[in-house]
Amino acid sequence: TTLEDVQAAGVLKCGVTTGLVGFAAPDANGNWEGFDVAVCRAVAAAVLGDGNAVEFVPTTGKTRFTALASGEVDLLARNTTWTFSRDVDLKFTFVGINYYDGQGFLVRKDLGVSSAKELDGATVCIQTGTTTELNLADFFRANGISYEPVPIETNAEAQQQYLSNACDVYTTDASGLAATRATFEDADAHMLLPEIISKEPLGPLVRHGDEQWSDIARWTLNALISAEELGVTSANLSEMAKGTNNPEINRLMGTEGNLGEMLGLEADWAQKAIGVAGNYGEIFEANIGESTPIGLARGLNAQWTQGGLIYSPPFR
Amino acid sequence: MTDLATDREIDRSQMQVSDKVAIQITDMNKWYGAFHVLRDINLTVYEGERIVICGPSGSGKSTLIRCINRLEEHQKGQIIVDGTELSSDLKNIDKIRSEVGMCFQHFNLFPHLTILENCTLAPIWVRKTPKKEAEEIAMHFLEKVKIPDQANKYPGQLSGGQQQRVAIARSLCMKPRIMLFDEPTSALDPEMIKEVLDTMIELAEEGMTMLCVTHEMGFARQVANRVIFMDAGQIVEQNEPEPFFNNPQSDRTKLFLSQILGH
Amino acid sequence: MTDLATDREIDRSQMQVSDKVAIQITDMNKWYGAFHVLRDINLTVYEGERIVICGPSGSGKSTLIRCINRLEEHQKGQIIVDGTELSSDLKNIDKIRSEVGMCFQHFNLFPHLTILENCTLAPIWVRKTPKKEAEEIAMHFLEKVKIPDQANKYPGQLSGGQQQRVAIARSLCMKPRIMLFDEPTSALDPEMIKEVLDTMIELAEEGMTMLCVTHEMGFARQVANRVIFMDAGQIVEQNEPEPFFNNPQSDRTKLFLSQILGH
Amino acid sequence: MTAITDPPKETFRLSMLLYDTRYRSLTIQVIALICFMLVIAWLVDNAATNLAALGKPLSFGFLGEIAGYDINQRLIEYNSQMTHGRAALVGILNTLLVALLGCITATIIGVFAGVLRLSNNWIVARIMSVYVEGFRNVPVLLWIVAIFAVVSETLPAPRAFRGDDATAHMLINDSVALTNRGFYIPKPIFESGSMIVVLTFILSIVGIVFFRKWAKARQEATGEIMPVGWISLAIFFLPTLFMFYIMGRPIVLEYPELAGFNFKGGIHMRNSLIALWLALSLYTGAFIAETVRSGIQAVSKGQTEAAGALGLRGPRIMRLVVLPQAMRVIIPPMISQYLNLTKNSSLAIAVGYMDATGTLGGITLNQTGREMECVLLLMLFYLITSLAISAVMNWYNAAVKLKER
Amino acid sequence: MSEMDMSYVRTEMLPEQEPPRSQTGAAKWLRENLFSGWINTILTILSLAFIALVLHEFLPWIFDSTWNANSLSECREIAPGACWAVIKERWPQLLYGFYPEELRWRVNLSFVLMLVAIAPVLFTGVPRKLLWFTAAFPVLGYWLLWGGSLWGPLMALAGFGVGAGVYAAIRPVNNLAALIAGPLAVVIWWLAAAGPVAGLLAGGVPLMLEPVPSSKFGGFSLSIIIGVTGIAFSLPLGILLALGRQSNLFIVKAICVGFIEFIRGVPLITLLFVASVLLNYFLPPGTSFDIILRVVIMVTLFASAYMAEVVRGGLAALPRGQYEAADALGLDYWKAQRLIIMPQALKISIPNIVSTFIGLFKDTTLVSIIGLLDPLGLSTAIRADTNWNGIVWELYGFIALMFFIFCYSMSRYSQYLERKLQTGHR
Ligand SMILES: Nc1ncnc2c1ncn2[C@@H]1O[C@H](COP(=O)(O)OP(=O)(O)OP(=O)(O)O)[C@@H](O)[C@H]1O
Ligand SMILES: Nc1ncnc2c1ncn2[C@@H]1O[C@H](COP(=O)(O)OP(=O)(O)OP(=O)(O)O)[C@@H](O)[C@H]1O
Ligand SMILES: [Mg+2]
Ligand SMILES: [Mg+2]
Repeated sequence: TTLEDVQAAGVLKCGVTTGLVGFAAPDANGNWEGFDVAVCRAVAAAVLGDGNAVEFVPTTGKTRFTALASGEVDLLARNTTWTFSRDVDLKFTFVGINYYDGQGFLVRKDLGVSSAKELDGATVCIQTGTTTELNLADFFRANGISYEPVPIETNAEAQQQYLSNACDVYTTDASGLAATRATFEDADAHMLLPEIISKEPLGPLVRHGDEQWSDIARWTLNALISAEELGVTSANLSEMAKGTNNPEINRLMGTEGNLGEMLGLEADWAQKAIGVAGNYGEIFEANIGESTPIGLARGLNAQWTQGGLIYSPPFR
Repeated sequence: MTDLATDREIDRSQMQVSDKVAIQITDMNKWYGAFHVLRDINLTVYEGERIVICGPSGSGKSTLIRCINRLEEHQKGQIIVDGTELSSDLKNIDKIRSEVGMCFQHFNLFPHLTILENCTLAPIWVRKTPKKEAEEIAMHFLEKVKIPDQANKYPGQLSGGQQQRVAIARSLCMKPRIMLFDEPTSALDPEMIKEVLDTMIELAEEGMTMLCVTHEMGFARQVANRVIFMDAGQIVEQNEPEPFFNNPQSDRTKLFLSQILGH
Repeated sequence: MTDLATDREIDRSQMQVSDKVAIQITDMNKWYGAFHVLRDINLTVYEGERIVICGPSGSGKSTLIRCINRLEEHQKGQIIVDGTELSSDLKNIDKIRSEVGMCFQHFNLFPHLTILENCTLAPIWVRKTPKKEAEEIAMHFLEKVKIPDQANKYPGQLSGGQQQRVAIARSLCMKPRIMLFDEPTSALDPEMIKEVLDTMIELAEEGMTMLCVTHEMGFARQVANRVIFMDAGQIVEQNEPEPFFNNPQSDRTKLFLSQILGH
Repeated sequence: MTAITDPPKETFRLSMLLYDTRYRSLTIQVIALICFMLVIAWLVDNAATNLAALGKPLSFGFLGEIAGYDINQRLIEYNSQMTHGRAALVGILNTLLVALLGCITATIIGVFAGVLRLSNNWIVARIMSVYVEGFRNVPVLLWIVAIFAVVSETLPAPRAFRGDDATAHMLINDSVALTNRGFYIPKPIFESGSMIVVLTFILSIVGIVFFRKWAKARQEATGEIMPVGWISLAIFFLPTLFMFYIMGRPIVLEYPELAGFNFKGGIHMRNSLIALWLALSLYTGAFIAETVRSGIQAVSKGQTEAAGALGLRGPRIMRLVVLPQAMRVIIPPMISQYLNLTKNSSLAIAVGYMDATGTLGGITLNQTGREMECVLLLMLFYLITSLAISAVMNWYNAAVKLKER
Repeated sequence: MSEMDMSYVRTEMLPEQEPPRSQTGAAKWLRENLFSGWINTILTILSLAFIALVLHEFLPWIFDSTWNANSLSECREIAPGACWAVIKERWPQLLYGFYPEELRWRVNLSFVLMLVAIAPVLFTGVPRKLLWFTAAFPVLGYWLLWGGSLWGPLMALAGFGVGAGVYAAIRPVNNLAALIAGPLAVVIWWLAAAGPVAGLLAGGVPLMLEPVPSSKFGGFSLSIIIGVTGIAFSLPLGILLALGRQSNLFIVKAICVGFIEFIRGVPLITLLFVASVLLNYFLPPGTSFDIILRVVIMVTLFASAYMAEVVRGGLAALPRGQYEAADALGLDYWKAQRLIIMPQALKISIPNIVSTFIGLFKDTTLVSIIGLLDPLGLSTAIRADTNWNGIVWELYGFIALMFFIFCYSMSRYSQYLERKLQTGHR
């Protein structure tokens, strides 16, 4: 099984992007960092006890599914939209949603546009290899307006095109737009249009057919989310691990019940996962949150208790 | 024609011709595509014979020689060399090639190997002689052709005549029982021709069976015990040198000889 | 030296030298960069003269010849060809070039054109002769050099001697009054040298003014009415062939002749 | 004399398969064929098994499905509701377009650079060496992305043309706009009566052909040489211009105009096309320059001298003697450069030019997940193109082969 | 005419004179090279203006620059020109990828050893014995770069030895059987014996280096690894293809021609697509191997087609007499090829092999399109770092410079070889 393979190899092979600000990028020492990267590390910690036991495999829009299907990677955490056909036709299992996204538009403020519907005749930069082209075509068609698509392979190129004014609008997932905008020298001169033209639930995925493995990935993600909901943070983790009077926390920490065993993992698997970089909220804040240059607000990605959509099934 | 070889006394009695057949060619025919190069060639060569083949350009002399060690394939008839028939059987071909040495007009030495390596290559790889022994043999034959001191040079550093002598030595290293020469001197300057012919005469004296395509009539007179005249793919006339040159029978031979000698 | 041309009777009386000056070179100097190739050359060539220029390699023979039709530029002095002074005036150069024919050591035929086209190219484009007429002229001169039957072949298909004869015919087609030859035979095999020399002798008989750089001393003896010996960029000695060869004055000439004839 | 007996007639033995030259080659070939078939069968079988396991057996049905994405540059009618097949066709045409444009400009650049590199002007020759070495020794992909970046960063955006204090201006009488979204140039609109002008133009071209034939015949007959080039040029322009005014200027130009976000009207050459075109031309041009240089150098100096000695002059020596010979040397490697350029145009994907690799091998592949079919079709397309180009090359080679002894 | 005395003898030789002013010095050089005629003068002035313009644009950018900063915005505050700080921070990554810092000596060492290994191929003066090192280098290099136990690659190499041994052992008995058993033994060894034996030996003498996974490879070292292995392995394959193409066996020839023309007819990028998305389909279900390995396989196939054409050119340059002489001496086909034909043909081909290598090395940048982090791919990744988001020219400039240095020196070398062969051959 995948679990055995991973444990035998002692390393988790995780597919990420070749570089997307805030979500995955190597630093000067070659350490990968980012929001998607954190999911990989959490799963590695849960399975192998070491958040650094990850081999990151950079993939492009074209190669990512093949890499997963062929077993080149065990887990794909590459801001991939959960769609019907990818799930059913391409035979992958999306283990959850770590970011609720939607396709948005980034424009200069001085363009004098306040709605995407006013973009008739505009030149639009798109990052290809995603669902973006389709959404865009549908949107403009539905509104009966014309546009000039400029497809670009990488985010870095697209950003450069947008900044040099080679396109009026840059469209991709709103999270990416915000992240991109945040790094501009004059971020205030740019804005996101209110229209979000699609649902883009992004999440990690694994191959069909190995339920144990998909469960591990799914519940590691859920553990991160639950940890935030339950107030387990990297700061109080060791304390919580000693036992609390909240049985759900205890089950999560593995001090009560045998959830770990059911997954085929050790009892403290979730502890280790959370131990890498903290809970979902902490990861969010550290990589893409408002304190980072990217400065994304939680928005839809707030806990359900805070009015967002982030919601983990109970650990019981 | 140059008569460079005549200043040397040849002891013809030494050159014994036995009555054992070395090469037997029967009704041999060859075509290049639709072009009939050799027609009904019949030729018996006895051991120790020295045969000179001449004839106008394009008459098929080279082709005949090349058929004998299977550089070309014949299509009809039989060639038996030393009791082995030349057929498409690789073993026979190998056997015959190691018994028949060949010298080409352009020497065809291997430019990337030294003279010594040129000579030891075939003994080592075909005869599987130990290297040391092969080198001794090679030096022996290089001495015979009088260039032992060039052994460690490369062919490009030698003159044409020296190269041709190396080529002869290279063939001799395989200890062939028959030597074929295809115009060995025609690419050489007059001075060098003499060197090479001298070497060949020495070989002849030792009783080597030789077939030689050449237009050096002096050489033919001196050493051949049979001269064969070919034209249009056929053997037109053959005879001992004296009667051949002094009293040719066929008109074509007469014409050819008048051109080549009178010129 | 080969003396191939001597088997032909030359009627020297036919070759009339007039007293009209064809080429007048006065105090001409030429440098290649800082290297002084030609020094104070003074030379008068009369119409109908046949001059052979010889001298050791590097003495400036080719350079002199090439200056005469301005393939090289001279830096000092005067060259007057047929009354026209060679200067950087394009018109003069054109005029002189169409009056002076030149044959090179390596023939320099145009390989992409047939023999006939080689010969008609310049008449058509320089002289503006109608094609048909140009072809007739070309055939005339090809007959003169004895290869009319090759007219439709390409240069690559001809032997060296034939190619050089075509080159001569090509120059003649422009009906030059003066012909320059720069070692026309030195790239050829002995048999072919004869063909070319014969052609040149015929030209000489017809009274063409010729300057010829050559080491064919037989040719010089037979047709030249003046032999010029150059060394180190200067004319060291000039004389009629007989006295020149039999009784050279300068030491340098003696040395040169002893080398070239004794060889 | 020993009697020669006939050797016994051979019967077929198994070892003859290996040692008899007649059978040996047959044996080897059969073994090779079997091995080859086995390998192919193994690969095909694996592919079939794998694809079946993934539930997507080989099928080209997806080509008939709705593509759903837009393509900015299209030489034929296309919109997002058309099929993937149509999208692929648009991409293929775009590939051919950039390849054709690239070959033309690369040739021009290459010939210029190659000739200038031989120039006796020291500085010019050096600059050309720098150009040639610089482009030849840096990957073409890097050039493509770099030139794309140059085009979009250095040229003004359309908005810079707007307003009274515009920082950028259109060129040539407000007819051409160079923006970082591409170049906008006027587009001819054919109104009624333009047919006659076009017809005149075609007739002039036919006229030029006939004029040249006539001039040649005349030269052959009388020897007179006419200024064929100038007269041809005149025939090329004058009658058409004349007709154009006679007919009351029936062809008008549609000028690009700033409207909304972009220029409207005219012909829009997108900067992805420009960058790709420029990069491929400059890169391939550097190689062609070398080809041209060595071609010209291959014609020996003696040829020029011989022609000069015959009284021919500069340009004519070039045209009658040097070029015909240099061409034989230049053309074959030049055509293989065209081949390389066509193949390199597949790097369009790096700048978002929607060529065959961008549509068929890009978005279509991503959207449908039909890697096998898409890549196969893509390879097939390039293969056919390459083979067509090499066929032309072989034909040319055979046609100009020098006759030798 | 005879009344005219033409005889003339120079009594003393003229001395060499100084050339006229116009023939020497800088003035002449300038006139001849820059101002000979008005067209030339115009060209010169235009060129000078062009150079001035370029320098005016670029010099300030290059030199009014920053070497010390932690991010692009910091750079921009310090100086308006280039921000070389990114190179200063990231050059190890651009060279080594993510290869662990403390292990980089292994990369350096293997490249030095690689130079030693190719020396006997490129320079004739080097002792021939080094060729053995060249043959062993692939194993050594692999071991140094990827680490792990030396026994694995060593046993893979040993497969050839086993094959040769079996062949030699059976040959005296039956040639046919030996021909079949030899290759079979190699395959069996690789499939069945190599692993366990390697394991056994590793148990005894470990010979371990810390393993480094492929995902750590990147930057120029990745380009060089792909380029060099591509060329090294394509050479034998190319030789076989070239021989096949020359062969008079129809089917063999057809297969080789088909393969060569197919590979040469499609762009490398499509072959890389095959490596990245298709190759797994063609292998038995469940096999999955390293993307770098897959890319190397495709690149090797790609290079081998070009190499085949290069070798074919070398073969064509050999005179027919060499084949005939080899035949006449009784050498069989393979011996003739090995001892006579190939040594000469390959020597003639070296300049073209070097050119092919330059082309291949440049083409390795295409792997960035399928997501490998070669220098160009890394530049994208670096630009995805929040600190360096938006930086373009500095990275491109650095990468271009590195490629230029490498390729230009190789091409100079191949030109040198070409000249040397022209004069030295025969
Ligand atoms: N490979 C070949 N294919 C077709 N025809 C050939 C081939 N080799 C030779 N020939 C022709 O066969 C004829 C005989 O050739 P061969 O070389 O035997 O003549 P030769 O007597 O040796 O002439 P020479 O004295 O010129 O060497 C010639 O007409 C030649 O053109
Ligand atoms: N283009 C050139 N540049 C510089 N020096 C040259 C050039 N051409 C010739 N020379 C030199 O000028 C001198 C005379 O050359 P030239 O070719 O006239 O000699 P030559 O007498 O014809 O010799 P040969 O008998 O070898 O043909 C030689 O020393 C030669 O090296
Ligand atoms: Mg012959
Ligand atoms: Mg000379």
